[in-house]
Amino acid sequence: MKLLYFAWLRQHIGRNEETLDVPDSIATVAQLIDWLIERGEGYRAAFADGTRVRVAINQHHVDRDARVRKFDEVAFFPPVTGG
Amino acid sequence: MKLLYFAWLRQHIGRNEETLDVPDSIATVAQLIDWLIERGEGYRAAFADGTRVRVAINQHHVDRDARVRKFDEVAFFPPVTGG
Amino acid sequence: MIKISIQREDFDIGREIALLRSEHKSVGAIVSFTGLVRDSSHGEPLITMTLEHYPGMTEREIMRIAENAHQRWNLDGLTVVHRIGELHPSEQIVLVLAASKHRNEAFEAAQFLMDYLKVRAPFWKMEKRATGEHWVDARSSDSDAAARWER
Amino acid sequence: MIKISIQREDFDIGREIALLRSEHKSVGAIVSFTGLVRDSSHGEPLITMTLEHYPGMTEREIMRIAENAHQRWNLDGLTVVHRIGELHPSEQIVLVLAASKHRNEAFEAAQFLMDYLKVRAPFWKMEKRATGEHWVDARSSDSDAAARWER
Repeated sequence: MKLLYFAWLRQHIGRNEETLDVPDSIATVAQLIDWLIERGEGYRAAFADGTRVRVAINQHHVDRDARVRKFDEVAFFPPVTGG
Repeated sequence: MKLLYFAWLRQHIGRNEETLDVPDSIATVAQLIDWLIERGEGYRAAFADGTRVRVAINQHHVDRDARVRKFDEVAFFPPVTGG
Repeated sequence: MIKISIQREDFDIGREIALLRSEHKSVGAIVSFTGLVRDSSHGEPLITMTLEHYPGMTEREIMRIAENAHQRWNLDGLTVVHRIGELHPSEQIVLVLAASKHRNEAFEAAQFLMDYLKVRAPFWKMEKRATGEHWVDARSSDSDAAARWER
Repeated sequence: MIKISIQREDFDIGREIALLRSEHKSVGAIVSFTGLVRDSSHGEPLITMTLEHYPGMTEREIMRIAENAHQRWNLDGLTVVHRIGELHPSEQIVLVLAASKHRNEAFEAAQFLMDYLKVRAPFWKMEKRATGEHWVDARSSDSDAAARWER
């Protein structure tokens, strides 16, 4: 699974993208976040306040209960502030 | 009294402005229009459909019951169509 | 900062925005409206559109609208440029600029200015088409647009 | 005609309007929104503002908003130019143009585009001030502005 991080999530995690082998048991965005948090301090800091994290799958905004699949591009970012 | 005419009122009356000695008995815009209509065919045509004529006194929009005075500038014109 | 110009010459939106911004450094949002001469009217090609106005009253009436907008919204600048004389299809007729710290105030002020300019500012349009010269009729939809600000 | 450009370079509103008009002869009304970098934030002078985005998704998300606007209003053209990278106070950030035969449709479409761009398009602003670097927080007033179109 290709994972992207933007803004302060990128800074906490220390990279803007990575490709990870995510276990088959991870079916939803919520489960993916819980699994990532176990990977270390940077992830824990990035996802500490879950209400401030938005998610996109294959470049579409999604909710926490959206399904994730092996070859998806999943992006994590703060609420957007363009314009 | 200085009278100004714009757009098709100007075309009917054949001039864009004139200064007229208006009798003291003419106290309101409505009376002024009735008095002008007596002055000839062009005026009659210009004011034939009173609902299509707007009036300004000293460059302020006014209604038919506004008072007119000897040294006022009174303008007659169709509903405006700028912009 | 209110700028009102009634002119025969064309205008340049980039230059007008630069002028407006030069007077106020902290502008966050600028909304513009540009009105253009269409290429047809009543199903006929338009040859020319001639704009007549009431000099003096035009500027005063637009100033009254602009001051009213300044009272309603927190604005950093307002510009109104309106052309007169003979114009051809696709030429620019009118430009309104509203600058504010917040985008909604700029949007509302620009829309308010156009809505009132349409029903208050003494301009009259005459169209020349193949069938002759025709004065443009005022539209009731314009009166309705202005009236909604009085609610 | 929808044009979307995410770019580091500055833009020229006069040129963007000319491009939009070159594709459609009978445009009657053009509304623009220009967003600018302010000179202060949280009571401190702003040194720079850096815009990060999600390449690919940004363009797609703005296209979805623009197509939605085309369905709601009768439009002759839409342009969105958004800058990324490091910007300084008073530099231009974003330009939206909406062209239509009728002014209210152009006004509403431009406002709709900005309201949704603010809450949907994946851009993030980081401010550099004397006290350091700060990510800009999303504002609930922006969510409210977008939500009113769903009523």
